[in-house]
Amino acid sequence: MYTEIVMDHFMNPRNVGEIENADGIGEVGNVKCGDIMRIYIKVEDEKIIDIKFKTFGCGSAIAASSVATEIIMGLSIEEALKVTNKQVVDALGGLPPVKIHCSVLAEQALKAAIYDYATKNGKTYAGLEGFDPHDDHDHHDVVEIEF
Amino acid sequence: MYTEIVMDHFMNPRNVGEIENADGIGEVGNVKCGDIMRIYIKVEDEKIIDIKFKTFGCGSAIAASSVATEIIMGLSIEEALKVTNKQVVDALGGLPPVKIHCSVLAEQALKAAIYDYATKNGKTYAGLEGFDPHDDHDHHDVVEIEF
Amino acid sequence: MRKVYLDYSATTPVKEEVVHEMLPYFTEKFGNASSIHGFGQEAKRSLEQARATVAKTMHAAPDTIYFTAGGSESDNWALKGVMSANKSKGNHIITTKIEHHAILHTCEALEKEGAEVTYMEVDEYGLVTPEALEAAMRPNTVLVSIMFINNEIGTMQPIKALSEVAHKHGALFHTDAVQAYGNVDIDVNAYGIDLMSVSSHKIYGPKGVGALYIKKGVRIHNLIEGGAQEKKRRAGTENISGIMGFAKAAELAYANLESHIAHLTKLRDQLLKGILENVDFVKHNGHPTLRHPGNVNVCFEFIEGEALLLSLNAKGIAGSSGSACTSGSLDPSHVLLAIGLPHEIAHGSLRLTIGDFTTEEDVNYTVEALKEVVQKLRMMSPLYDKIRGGQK
Amino acid sequence: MRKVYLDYSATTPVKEEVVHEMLPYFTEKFGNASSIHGFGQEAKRSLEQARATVAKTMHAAPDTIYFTAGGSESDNWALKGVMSANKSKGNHIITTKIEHHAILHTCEALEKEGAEVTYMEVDEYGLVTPEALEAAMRPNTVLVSIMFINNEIGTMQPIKALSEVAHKHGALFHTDAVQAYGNVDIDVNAYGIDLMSVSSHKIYGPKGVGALYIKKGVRIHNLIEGGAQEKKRRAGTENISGIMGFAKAAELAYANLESHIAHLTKLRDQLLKGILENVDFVKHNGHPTLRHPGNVNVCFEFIEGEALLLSLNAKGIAGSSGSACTSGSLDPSHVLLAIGLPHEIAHGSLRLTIGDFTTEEDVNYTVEALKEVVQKLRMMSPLYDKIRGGQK
Ligand SMILES: Cc1ncc(COP(=O)(O)O)c(C=O)c1O
Ligand SMILES: Cc1ncc(COP(=O)(O)O)c(C=O)c1O
Repeated sequence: MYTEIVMDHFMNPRNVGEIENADGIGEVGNVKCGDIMRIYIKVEDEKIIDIKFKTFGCGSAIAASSVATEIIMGLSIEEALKVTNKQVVDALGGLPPVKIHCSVLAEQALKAAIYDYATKNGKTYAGLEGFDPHDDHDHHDVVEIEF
Repeated sequence: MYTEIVMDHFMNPRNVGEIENADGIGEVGNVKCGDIMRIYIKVEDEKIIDIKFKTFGCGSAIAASSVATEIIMGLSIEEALKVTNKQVVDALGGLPPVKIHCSVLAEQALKAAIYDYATKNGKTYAGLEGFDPHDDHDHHDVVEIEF
Repeated sequence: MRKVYLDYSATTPVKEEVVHEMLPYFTEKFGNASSIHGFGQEAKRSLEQARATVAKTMHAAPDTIYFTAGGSESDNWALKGVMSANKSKGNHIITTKIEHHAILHTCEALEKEGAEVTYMEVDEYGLVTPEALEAAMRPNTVLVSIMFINNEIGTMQPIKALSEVAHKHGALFHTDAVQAYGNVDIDVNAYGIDLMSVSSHKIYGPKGVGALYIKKGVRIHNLIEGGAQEKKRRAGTENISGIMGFAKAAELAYANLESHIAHLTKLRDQLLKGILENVDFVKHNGHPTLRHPGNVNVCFEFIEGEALLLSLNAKGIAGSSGSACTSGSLDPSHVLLAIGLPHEIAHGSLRLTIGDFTTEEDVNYTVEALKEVVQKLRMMSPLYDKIRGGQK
Repeated sequence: MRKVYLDYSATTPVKEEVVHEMLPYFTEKFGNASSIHGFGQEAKRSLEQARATVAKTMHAAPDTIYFTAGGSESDNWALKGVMSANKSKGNHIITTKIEHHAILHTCEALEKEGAEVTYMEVDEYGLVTPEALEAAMRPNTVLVSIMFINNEIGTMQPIKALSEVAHKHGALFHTDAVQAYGNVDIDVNAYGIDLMSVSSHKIYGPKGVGALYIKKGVRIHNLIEGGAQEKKRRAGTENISGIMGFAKAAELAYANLESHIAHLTKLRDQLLKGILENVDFVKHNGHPTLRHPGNVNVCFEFIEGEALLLSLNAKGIAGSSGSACTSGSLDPSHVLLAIGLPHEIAHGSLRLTIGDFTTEEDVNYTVEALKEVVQKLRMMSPLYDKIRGGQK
């Protein structure tokens, strides 16, 4: 069902936890759908110098969170905003069709964290255009299509 | 499927063959239905002193013919006319439901032979009342019911 | 690594005696039971013995047992066949919200063809009451289909009382007994059952075989048309090896029913006790006493079931979340929602089902493992820290 | 007594390699392929390998293969499923008078629900011509279902030419290839097949398993609803041991197809020659060359088929008369009537089918036995003495 990479990230998730006094916190998903992802970022000089996550969800949701934090760690905000769910899927060596939404969720959680950071610091990023952190049902369309 | 008695009569049929100058010959059934039974009788003093058969048909048709000749051999005509298909079935230790019509056929073939004898000799028997040797489809109703 | 299989409600291993019974039917006694030669008649005799054996385990007559390819086919046949053959009586079916998908999806297919279906609510334990059924009955109700034991939460229904209500209104009563058969002594007549679905692979028999009990006189159309097998009601060359295995499994189940139930009940209670004593924020699902002897269904708050299963699997423990058939689905179990659990709790469900080969060590090992993995997952959960932090 | 099995078209013994392949799936790798734990995933992997194997033997993609419980289910599903899903296109099916009952009785059931069915005539060899099909096509024809090889007389149809006619008129083409699969190299794309039924127990695999090939894009409804197995198209816990056995049998059949055909053809021709040279008043049925490599179908005049079978059986020889499924019936085979045989001749039919385990000695023994029993039965027959006596 899952690749070895997924299982490795699920069993040994990287960057799990919280960041005290984080610069941005994003939370997406909802309990009804069975997955909630929360991402904390620490930003310095427009660079994400630390990132942590907490996830309620299935194996691939946890693995996607973990691998996403690995990808993002150390990127500039502009670069981070260019990370797509496809990169997350690829980094995991693939996900089953019904689980693609987990990668979308990871992308959204990161954007929500940056959005939080941007809002708190009065910044705007082109990569955030059209992004609404409360629109957390988006990923379900993806699922229905992939089924 | 068949009892041992049926198989014995099928494999070693009694009284198979023809009687030259028979006193009565009866043939019932038709090729369309897949079974034809012909019975020859030799009569002396209103007694069936010899009986032989030829049958085109399935295993139980042959066995029924064989056992019927055994039952009838030596009976008086009046007695022979009282022989029923049930006696044939019982003597065979039973027949599968779809094969009951074979026993009916044996009863009819005997009656047809006696009818032939009666016609040739200007005799009438109470046991032949209502019997029509050409009405050889009778047994099919039985089958349909038994199915 | 230790391997602990606690998913006997999903499927069981085939018992050695059962495999042994099947083997000659592959290579020697392989005849087509419809053939009139020796090979065929030998198969036919075995087939009818198997039918008699299975019938006995239900206190039924042999000619009421029709072999099928499993529980799903039996369920489909019962519902579609009865509704199609009784159109003059009506087009209304009553079932429950907690049926297996083999019933629910069949009902949906029937609805598309014009049938009216009432999906009855259940209480917090998953029980249907005779009173509620009484209220749901209509003059055009043809069939009531209520499962004997629920596959997820293990709740057992008051079948006799329910079938009486159905009969009072002139409707037929079908029960999906796939989970009950082999775990309860079922007397079809005493329970007032008109049709009953069972499956071999839940009772240590091979997969791909099952049966539908059809009481004499029940009007039903065929699902699978063709040759004259099964008294012209279910076509297809008889799966003689499978059927022999099924019959052997049924025979063993029936002969050892008491000790089987005792063994399962003991370990089940031990497992539940172990979980409740060692893990907090746990909810036990299903009826406390009217339940499958081997079923433990619990929800662990703040974590999600699949993650739990994978974590247990990494420790060699096989369990399930929701029913096996719906895994991969994103929705939480329809059964858990029907007993009134909120989505977030329903998502954290775990079904562990005990079987004949389960040991006390398996249970202890599982409790220890659960303690650990639940804690690990909770530490990752954004829901759990809210609770701990007194937030929200 | 010598045992000679010449009924391979009714069913085959399971090959040792196949049983060997199946065994671990009963007791060790017994998981439910829908479970996410190790036991389940192991079964799932095997299942998908089996699917790929079976697909390869039809030159098809794995995701076009749906496992079923056998040929009859596949036939029922193909016809009922396609007709139900394509009502907007029409309600007309075309089939032939010589189909297996799994097709014919399904068509009758569909007729009861309003479908129009054309049962095409065949010629004296059992062939359907593309011209006749062309003439039967209507604008509302949804499906053409024509069997690849007839189970009784062994005639093989010009499938490619027939599917082209169906497609020209926008209809789907289904073939019941239960007798052809494993005896002909079938490339579903080259033959233009949209749906194809196959069965495991005709190719030395276990009974109770089969498959339906469904070309991508074909609209079809489910026959068996329930769990999400087989991409939600065929519910029921996967019969993993059966499927593994089926796949192994398919693999062996495909790998050894040439030598299999050569072996069967040689013995078949020898058997037929022996019969024709040793017995008079015999009619050979089916096409002289376009036929199943192992099928000999002959009618012995003046005697009846069941009596012949029983007599042969007493000598240890297993054959069949008509198809296995209809034995016990009083009517002669619908196939023999369709090729124009009069009833009395059709009643005297015998089908002997050669298989991989048949030997030359079996064939010689059978010819000798036939000589004897045909003569014995003819001596009892009131039809034969009319011929001999020059009467009538
Ligand atoms: C041509 C044909 N179609 C369908 C079937 C039915 O297959 P099964 O017995 O696997 O259901 C058979 C064999 O019985 C057959 O020969
Ligand atoms: C209650 C219930 N009904 C029906 C089924 C379906 O049975 P099968 O897998 O034999 O088709 C199952 C098991 O999967 C079940 O638990």
